[in-house]
Amino acid sequence: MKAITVQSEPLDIAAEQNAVRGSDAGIGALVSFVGLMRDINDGAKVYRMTLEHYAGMTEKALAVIVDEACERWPLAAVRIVHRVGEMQPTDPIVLVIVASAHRSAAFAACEFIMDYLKNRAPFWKKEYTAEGERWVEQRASDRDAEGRWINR
Amino acid sequence: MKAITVQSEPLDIAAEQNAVRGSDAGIGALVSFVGLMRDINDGAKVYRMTLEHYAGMTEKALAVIVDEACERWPLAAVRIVHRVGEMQPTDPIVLVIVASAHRSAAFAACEFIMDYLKNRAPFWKKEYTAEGERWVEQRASDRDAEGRWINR
Amino acid sequence: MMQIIYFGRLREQLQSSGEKLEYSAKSGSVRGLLEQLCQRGEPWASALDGRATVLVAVNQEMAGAETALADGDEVAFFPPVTGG
Amino acid sequence: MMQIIYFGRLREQLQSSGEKLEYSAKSGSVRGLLEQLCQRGEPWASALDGRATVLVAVNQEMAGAETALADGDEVAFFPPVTGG
Repeated sequence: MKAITVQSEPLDIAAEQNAVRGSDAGIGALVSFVGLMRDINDGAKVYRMTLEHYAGMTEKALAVIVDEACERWPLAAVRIVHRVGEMQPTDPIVLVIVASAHRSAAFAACEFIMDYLKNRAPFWKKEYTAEGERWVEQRASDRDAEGRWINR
Repeated sequence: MKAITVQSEPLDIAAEQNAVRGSDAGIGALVSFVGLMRDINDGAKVYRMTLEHYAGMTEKALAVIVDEACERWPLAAVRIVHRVGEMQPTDPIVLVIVASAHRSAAFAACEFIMDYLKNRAPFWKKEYTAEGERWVEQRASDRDAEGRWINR
Repeated sequence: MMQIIYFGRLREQLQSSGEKLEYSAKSGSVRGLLEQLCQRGEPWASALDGRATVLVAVNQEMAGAETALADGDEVAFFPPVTGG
Repeated sequence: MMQIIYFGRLREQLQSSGEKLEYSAKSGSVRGLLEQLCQRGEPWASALDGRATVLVAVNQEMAGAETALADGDEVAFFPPVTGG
């Protein structure tokens, strides 16, 4: 299973995990990452957020990321769900689920996918704070995190 | 939140994840590991399994593992639920949930906890196959995985 | 014709989510297209002149300044991505 | 008195989940206790003589052959763990 969805509806984490597990008794490890909206960013209280994306390219970019993970590790399933539109603090923004026979592949692939997604998938966040609205700047740590994988 | 449970009841993964997330708007990353029973191990079809543990020591050993993770990384919450008793293929055996402001700490701590748990927590698995019952042997890869953390 | 698209901060700076542009030899590469756009003056010059990081995708794949362009291409300009 | 406990494969080999044992100077360390148990002959000798990996916990904490024992201690012997 390789499946990617970009949606404005809230994420149903439990339903997605159950769908990935299915009845595949060869899966020994399921690693899930949930990225959640925080109420503080760069020192300012954030009230809400709008997530914009490049429809069409987003799905292609995520498919490339998933294919690359499947080439590097023996995976049984990969599922990505990314939310777009209006969000509030504590809302899940992104869900990445990776299933494999053993845990080391599942952990590595899940982190790899998130590191790539942060650098390669065309999403942009705009935050609303007491001082007004602002576009979120890319973190240097996200650029560095992707660099880790290039020579592995 | 630091919480550890050893139980014979099936794991309720969604309920545990929701409890960890709670309403803490400082959590930006939630990494969950689910270890599932596979139907094939060491080349043999496995029909069911009994997981035995050392009641009392188990909880203490897991608390030590959690405390060590909290010293190494800035974590908002750690939850471990380990099942014991009778299990069938596709049943979840263990759930480790780690929450943090950022994903790198959550991924690292979750994998660290699993590597330690595999080597330090007093659980023993007995499998039932067509050829009869057998105790599961420790994997060399689990001993190696723990070694990774010692000098970090 | 080429379809040009702007996202995020760029869309707001240019007050445009995109435009159709006649294909010409001058816009035969991403670099050429950028020069053409900047020559319009403000707000294009400030938004696209390289003082801020601008990324580009051609036909929905990440590209660079030297990427060749052809008639009918979809070219998107945007700031560094911040999803997840 | 010391409380001795056996788990997993060891419990089955010894057909015992544990026993109470009089504390003596001879069992003043894990190594001493192991020697004392092995001197009983089979199945103790085979199960505990070191050909198979046997782990030990004293008062529910991982310990080693040189760990000192005191009256009242809880000493558990078991094979390598396989949880998770």
